[in-house]
Amino acid sequence: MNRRDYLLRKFGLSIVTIFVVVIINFLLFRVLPGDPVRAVVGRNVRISAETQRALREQFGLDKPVFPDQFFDTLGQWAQGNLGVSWSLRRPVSEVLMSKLWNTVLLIGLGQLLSIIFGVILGLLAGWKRKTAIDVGALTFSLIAWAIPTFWLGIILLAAGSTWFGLPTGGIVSPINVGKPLYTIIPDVARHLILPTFTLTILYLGEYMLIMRSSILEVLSEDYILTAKAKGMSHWQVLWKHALKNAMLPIVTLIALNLGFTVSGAIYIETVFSYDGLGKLFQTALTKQDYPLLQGAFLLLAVSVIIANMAADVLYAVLDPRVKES
Amino acid sequence: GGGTTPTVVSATQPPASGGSDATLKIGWIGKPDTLNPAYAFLTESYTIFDLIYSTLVTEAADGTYEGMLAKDWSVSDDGLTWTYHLKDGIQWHNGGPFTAGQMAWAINAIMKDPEGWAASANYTGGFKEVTAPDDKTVVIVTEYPIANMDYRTSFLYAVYPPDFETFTTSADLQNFTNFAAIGTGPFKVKTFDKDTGVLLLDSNQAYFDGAPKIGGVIFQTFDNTDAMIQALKVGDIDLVNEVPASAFETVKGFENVTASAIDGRYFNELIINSVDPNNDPAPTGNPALADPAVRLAIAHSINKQDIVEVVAQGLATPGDTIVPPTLGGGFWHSPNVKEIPFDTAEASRVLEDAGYILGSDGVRAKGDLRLEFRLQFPSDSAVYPRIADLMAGWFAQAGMKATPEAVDPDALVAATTPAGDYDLVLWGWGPDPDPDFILSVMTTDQFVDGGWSDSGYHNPEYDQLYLDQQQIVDKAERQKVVWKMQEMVFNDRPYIVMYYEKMLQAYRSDRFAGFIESPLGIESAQSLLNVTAVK
Amino acid sequence: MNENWTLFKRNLAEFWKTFRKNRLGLLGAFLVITSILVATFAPWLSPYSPSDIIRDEGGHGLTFASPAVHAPLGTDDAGHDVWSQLVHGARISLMVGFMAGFIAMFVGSLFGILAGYFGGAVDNLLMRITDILLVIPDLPLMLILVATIRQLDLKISPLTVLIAVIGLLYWTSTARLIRSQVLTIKERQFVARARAIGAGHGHIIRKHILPQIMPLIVANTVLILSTAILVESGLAFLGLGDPTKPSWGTMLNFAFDRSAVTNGAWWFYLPPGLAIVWVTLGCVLLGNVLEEMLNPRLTAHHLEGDQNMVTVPGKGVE
Amino acid sequence: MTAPMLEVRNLYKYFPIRQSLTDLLRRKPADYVKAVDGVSFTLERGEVLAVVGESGCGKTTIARTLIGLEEQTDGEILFHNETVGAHERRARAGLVPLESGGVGTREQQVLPRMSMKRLRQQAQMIFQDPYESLNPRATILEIVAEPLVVHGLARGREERIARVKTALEEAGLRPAEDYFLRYPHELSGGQRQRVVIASAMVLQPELLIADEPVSMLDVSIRAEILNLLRDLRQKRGVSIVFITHDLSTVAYFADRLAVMYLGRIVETGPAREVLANPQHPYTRALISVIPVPNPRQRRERVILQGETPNPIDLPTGCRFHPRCPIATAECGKIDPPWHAVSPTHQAACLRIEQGTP
Amino acid sequence: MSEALLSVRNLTTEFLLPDGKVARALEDVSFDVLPGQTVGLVGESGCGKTTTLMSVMRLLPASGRITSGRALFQGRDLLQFSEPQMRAVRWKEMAIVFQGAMNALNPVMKVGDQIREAIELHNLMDREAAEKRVGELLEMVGIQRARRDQYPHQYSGGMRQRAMIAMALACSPDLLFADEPTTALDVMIQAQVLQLLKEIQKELGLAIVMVTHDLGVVAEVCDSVVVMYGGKVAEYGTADAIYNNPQHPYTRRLLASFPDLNRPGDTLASIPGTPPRLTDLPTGCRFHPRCDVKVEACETVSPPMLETEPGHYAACHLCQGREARFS
Ligand SMILES: Nc1ncnc2c1ncn2[C@@H]1O[C@H](COP(=O)(O)OP(=O)(O)OP(=O)(O)O)[C@@H](O)[C@H]1O
Ligand SMILES: Nc1ncnc2c1ncn2[C@@H]1O[C@H](COP(=O)(O)OP(=O)(O)OP(=O)(O)O)[C@@H](O)[C@H]1O
Ligand SMILES: [Mg+2]
Ligand SMILES: [Mg+2]
Repeated sequence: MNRRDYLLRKFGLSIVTIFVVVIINFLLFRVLPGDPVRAVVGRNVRISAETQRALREQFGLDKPVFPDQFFDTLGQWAQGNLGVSWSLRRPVSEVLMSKLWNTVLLIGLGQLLSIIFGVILGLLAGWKRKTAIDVGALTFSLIAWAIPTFWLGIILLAAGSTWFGLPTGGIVSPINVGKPLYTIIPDVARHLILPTFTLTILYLGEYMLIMRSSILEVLSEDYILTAKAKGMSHWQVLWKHALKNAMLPIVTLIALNLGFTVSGAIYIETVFSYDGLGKLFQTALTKQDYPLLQGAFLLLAVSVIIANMAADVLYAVLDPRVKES
Repeated sequence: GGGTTPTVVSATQPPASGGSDATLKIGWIGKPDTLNPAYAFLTESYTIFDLIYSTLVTEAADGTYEGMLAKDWSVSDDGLTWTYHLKDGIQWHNGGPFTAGQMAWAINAIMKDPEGWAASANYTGGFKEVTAPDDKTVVIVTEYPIANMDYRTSFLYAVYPPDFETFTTSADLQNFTNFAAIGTGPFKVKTFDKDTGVLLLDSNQAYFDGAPKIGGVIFQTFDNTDAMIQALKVGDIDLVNEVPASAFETVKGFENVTASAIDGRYFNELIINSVDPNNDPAPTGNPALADPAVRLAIAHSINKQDIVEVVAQGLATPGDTIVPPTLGGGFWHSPNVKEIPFDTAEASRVLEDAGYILGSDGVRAKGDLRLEFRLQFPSDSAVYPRIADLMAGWFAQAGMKATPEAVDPDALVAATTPAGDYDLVLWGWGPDPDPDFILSVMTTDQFVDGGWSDSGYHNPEYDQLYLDQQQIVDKAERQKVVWKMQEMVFNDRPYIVMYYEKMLQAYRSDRFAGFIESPLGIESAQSLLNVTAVK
Repeated sequence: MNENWTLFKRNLAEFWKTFRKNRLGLLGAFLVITSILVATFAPWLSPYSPSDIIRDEGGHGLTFASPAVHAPLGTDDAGHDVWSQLVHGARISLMVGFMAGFIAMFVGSLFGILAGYFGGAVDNLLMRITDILLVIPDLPLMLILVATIRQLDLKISPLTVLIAVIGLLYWTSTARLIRSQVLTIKERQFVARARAIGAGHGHIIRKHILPQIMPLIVANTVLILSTAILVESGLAFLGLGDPTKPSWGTMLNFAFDRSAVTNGAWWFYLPPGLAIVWVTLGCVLLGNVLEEMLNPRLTAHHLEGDQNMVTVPGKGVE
Repeated sequence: MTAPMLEVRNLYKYFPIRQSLTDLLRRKPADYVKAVDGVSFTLERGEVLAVVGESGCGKTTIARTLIGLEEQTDGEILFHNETVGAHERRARAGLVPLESGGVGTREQQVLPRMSMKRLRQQAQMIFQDPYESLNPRATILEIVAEPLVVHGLARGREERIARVKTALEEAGLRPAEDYFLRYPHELSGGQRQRVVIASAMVLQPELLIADEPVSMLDVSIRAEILNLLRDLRQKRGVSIVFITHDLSTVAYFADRLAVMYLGRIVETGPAREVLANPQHPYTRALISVIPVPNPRQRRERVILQGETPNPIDLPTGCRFHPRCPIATAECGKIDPPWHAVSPTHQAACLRIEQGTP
Repeated sequence: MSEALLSVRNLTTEFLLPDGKVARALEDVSFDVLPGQTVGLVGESGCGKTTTLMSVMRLLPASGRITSGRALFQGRDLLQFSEPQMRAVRWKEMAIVFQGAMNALNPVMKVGDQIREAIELHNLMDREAAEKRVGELLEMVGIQRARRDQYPHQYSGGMRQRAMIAMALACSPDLLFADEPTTALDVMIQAQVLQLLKEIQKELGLAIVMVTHDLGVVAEVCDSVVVMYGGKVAEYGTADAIYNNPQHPYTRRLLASFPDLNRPGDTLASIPGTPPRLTDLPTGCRFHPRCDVKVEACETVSPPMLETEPGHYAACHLCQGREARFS
């Protein structure tokens, strides 16, 4: 198996996975016996039985699930048409796009910070094993692991808003909506502090832990001893020989984490009312807005799959040994 | 039929002009999905319509109806012809003159395309013809006497015809979001941001009843009540139109904030399976529930006061009939029902008398009929599980066993109508200002797929009364029927109304004053027209 | 058999001897055991039933009463005793967590062993399934699954749905771990030896594979348990718990929904979270220690100990 | 003449190489690692046959095939004149093209067959690494008793323990009871290898296949184990296939010697004779590089350069010719036939026939 | 022995075990390495061969402590060096080929780069010259220049071992430690590597300390031999003296247990028993529990190192000679 084969296989698997996601996505929402229209309508006095029927027709729910609805939906998805959100009455893709960047901003920032600090801390902790740094970092990451995301969010929210006067939610103060950029940016930054901090704390521990064990493993390898025997100083050894080898597992983890981060984003965005995909997903779920839910799930899953694919490619590029056994 | 011809003269005096630039910032959860009255279903949309559109007649703070576009109106003796005379000097937001012909066009548009105007079509049911004999007069001719004409016309918005003339299909009309709506109301739309939900309204300086005294209104959408309340506390916003009950006490304690709790229209009820055993599909509720004695015992086993105090934190009033006292300023609520006191001993006695013997497991039974019920509630609420808990405790004291169970709302709809697959359900309603709708919920006709009846209550006499009250134009006459119907429901107990919720609102009293507290809400047009900035 | 008992005692004693030295492990065990005890003896530890409403003298419900007003942890938005809820919540949280964890462990081990031991097509199939599950974002999938199953109205209790969904989604990492372990064990000579003797698959799996991976399974189960408890609390927080049987996550859901933060009712939202941390941290510590005992990294790495290496008298200070 | 105890005829073992996707799509024929490529030998009762050769020449594969851990691609293994092997799955092998021209199919056997299970009672294997061939979580008692359990041989616990005890003591672990409840990690390397031998001997097999049984052990312990095996052979008359890459031990131990190169036997004969008078240039090189533990006896060595070609693309002709110091052009073309040096000593080299080895 | 390149004197190294015990892995180890000479370190597994090398290079694992002794390299005591001083010595003056050198190459770095790194680290030459030297070194060990850009996994085991040797020679050290350079290799490859080492030594004149437990290998390449047992030197002398006139019973038995193609047929002598556990060392002579000629003193008195003939030392009560005094 050469590198090309390895990538081909990963690519094939990604395609299959996307297909599975599409099927799950489609089926899950059709096995329901209930009436989604009724769910959207709720106890709304303004919608008569007449109107409900019209809605049902509009959503295509009067047709048989298979093959009509299946192929209709598939065809539409293939064209990038994810349908119209029931609750927001806007095209799903438009809604998703409007929230996507918010989430990318939050997750991107959180991941970036946690990766940087996690890797550095992990490196130090592993290198200075059993010292105060190590024990501290280890304790911290274990606790971070054990804390439920949303609870940490609630606590930071409570603390941050009472003691530091930080905003309790949203992405920008409503007053500043539509204001020029120079007012918005500091405001957005203020809103980002708490959620980003939460996200960073949560993932920092994990990256640190992985980096630590990865660096410990690498530092126990014979080639490190070789490097040391060559007369290299610790920093030289760490920088030239240990870091790259130790980073390899992190690359995969980052990609895998994207999936989990998206999950974490659901909690964090819910707690901080952050207007991103996670929050959107949660609202769509409570409102039973299936087209939106389907679209959001598809987007989340596909982006994670693509991120994974990217990690595989990166891994194959970074590690000359990639050769499946 | 027949009787006096009510004529209401607009009581509002043109106010003195001279407002300020201050903008009132309102925070709310949710946002309008459309500003097109043809196809709007969310209450948020209607809150905005109230501010930007005008109707011929409108509901006043006291629950009566007063003229808005109409200076006065009258109905013919046969109750079939309604004539409205319009006020002077009415202008569209874009400066154009408003004519009776445009109003007639708007109503006709609904009648011609009820599917496209799905949200308004109900209000024109039974209309035969709408005309404008001159620029100042609108005449509506109906097929039969319509009892709640005032209520109906208060939802027929004067939309700007050029915006609505172009649609060829119903779907096109439905998809029109009209976010740059033009109306004749006291406020006009400046901008609406679809993503953030921020809606900016400017005062309409040319408003025919006198311009608002404030510069404009901003609606800001919050996703979370904590953030919203925090924003009120620090003064980022000036008004919250829905304060969660759990935070009301805290809000009340805020400096410079006035919190108001007004009786509202929303009520919560216990639904008792009353589905006809011959229904198709056959209901699967516990048959013991059909026994009036059991229902009485259940009624005795509900401590409404306690629920109000504990679950609703005192921000509600114990309820009795399905027509809340706020409808029509109390006009429609029957004073004749006699509250069943909370008394589990009495409940036990009632059951004992009816032959339900206490078993060793604490559950009463009569033959095969065991008093053991599912007590279901929609899972998306934090209130019902607590009520269910309380209730199960009281029931147990009377020898009845209720098992609380959270059910997805969607599944609950499916389980109730028309399957009848439930025993007891906790749920709530937010009725319209007119009693017609909430009375319709109890009719046999509505127990069909997509209908509103969930109790399965079926009473031919009630059904007939319902049809009758629809056509009694005389309010006093109609009141009698409406009272009678409430009493029937109260006594037959398909629903046991637990409490009427209060509307909880709050505003910064250091910034604005003059809000009118009424069931319409302090953010209603009437209220905002009265608001002034505090210097 | 007598020998087996002796052996068991000896192994246990040996295990205890190593375990005892590990303070973090002891702490973990303490945290886990106390929470299990609390859950077991919940009715005896709580002065009220979780649905009892605490009232003042006038019979009015005490809502959001601080611990100063109502000991020991105050009341929630409906006047329930928070402490009693917490103690009873332990039962639900631990039950869901443990059951889901065990399901995950069972499925994961089964998949791992089958895939690793038989290899080939079996391996391929099982691992592709695992790979696919691994990349589908878990929380959204779970939310959708739970919500959908609930709506199916299959008359299964919400907690069962939760258990099943968590258990059936969180086995992937276990499966991979076990599989890779089985793969190496399978290649070890004592397995080849057993085959050469003529032992069948069943015998080999039972006698040679399982005893090797059992400690790993145990360590992994403990870790999975903590994940399951965390996931349960998360789902419950998002409103997918059973409000009639509140777990810690459900309590937090109520707290958040009913403005505990705005009301400053820290006694309502802090304790359930701390309880979750208590258990999960216990599991993590325990799991980590077990894992460490499995493959001890006794040897320090190559960059350690330079300063202390030479202690020859007369050596100058650097 | 009675049949030899073990006879191997034309044994082939090819391992298919996992093809890459692209190759698969291009329908490129599958490649094989030709680990054993036409090996034949016999073993008499009580005889020790040493198989030597460099790493990767296929020694272990032969052992594994003999004991049924691998299924041969072609060829026959006869044990007391009965064929053994996993006949049931033989059909699958029919597609493998053999280096020798044919395809790996087997005609219907006329000889009686022996079940794998029976074979495994009579033939036992000793593995190279005593640290690895004992289950670290089983006690010595369990380990040694395992063959009895698997074959359901010992009736009752008493008998089982008795047989384990005998086997352990025979392997030099006395008193056996001391070892019953110990775990492998509580034993030294030499003791472990003794346990391995005991568990192999507990069924009292006729054939032992020992794959480098001492190469992992320290020199000082090596001798103990070799001596133990020698004793067993003398006392019990077991036959041994002794696989090693260390020619120096062969001289002590083996009756006959087979030298392997790249999946083939290139020279075979009585051990002493072959060591004293090696014919094949590979055997010579191999013997010459054996270090002699005496600085006074440093000798001329024939050090073959390069490494063994990979067994996927075998060289044409004599497979040793690319590294052979005396190869001629012909060697690259003709696959050398056997040349009898003496009635019992054969070598496969063209140059011997030409008389100038 | 002032002309010695490396003089190890009374080297004692201990390991702190996780359970708090101390394992004395080396005790009083002394020997000399003369320039251009090959010294063999032999002994059973665990007798301290690797530890000796690592102690001299000061590359012990964290639990290791050098508690006494000297390691005079060109007259300077390495054990008194500071870590930066030590770094300057490593590889430039003494290089090492590790036991199991297969894994001693960084898997994600090209082989050529790893060799060049050593040269550049010690600022020996500019990049271009270093690059040229890498090519030369590879060729010297029989690897084509072109393969400098390959990664270790693309090399075979023997090639990796040779690449390690090339790397060790990169800075032209005076002393090369080779820790079992051939153990993991096939007989033929082993012969190739040994031949290579011999050639290189001839060419470059460096001294080699070769660790192995294969007596044959030692006899093949070494000038003098140190036989170690349980962390102590049992016998030390020229190769010829050790093989043909062994003094210590352990050496004798070791030699007897080694199969010799030239003496087939004898039963192999084995050394019963096991090497001592470092945490639980026997009193007296460490070999006495396994010794078949022991006398009473062996059990109580640790035998001193005796010089039985000039340059031949043995630590045994049964030997004759004057007590050795290393300068
Ligand atoms: N299961 C397998 N799949 C593929 N190739 C194999 C397999 N087993 C062995 N081989 C290959 O077959 C050849 C012969 O291997 P074998 O283990 O029999 O050699 P050996 O002579 O025992 O070597 P060593 O002395 O190193 O033990 C080698 O090239 C090896 O890589
Ligand atoms: N890091 C360590 N911690 C504790 N003990 C150690 C450590 N490294 C080595 N030892 C012990 O020190 C002794 C000497 O080990 P060393 O590695 O020097 O032996 P060796 O002669 O090189 O053996 P081999 O031939 O197996 O390589 C051994 O008993 C070993 O168990
Ligand atoms: Mg082998
Ligand atoms: Mg060593």
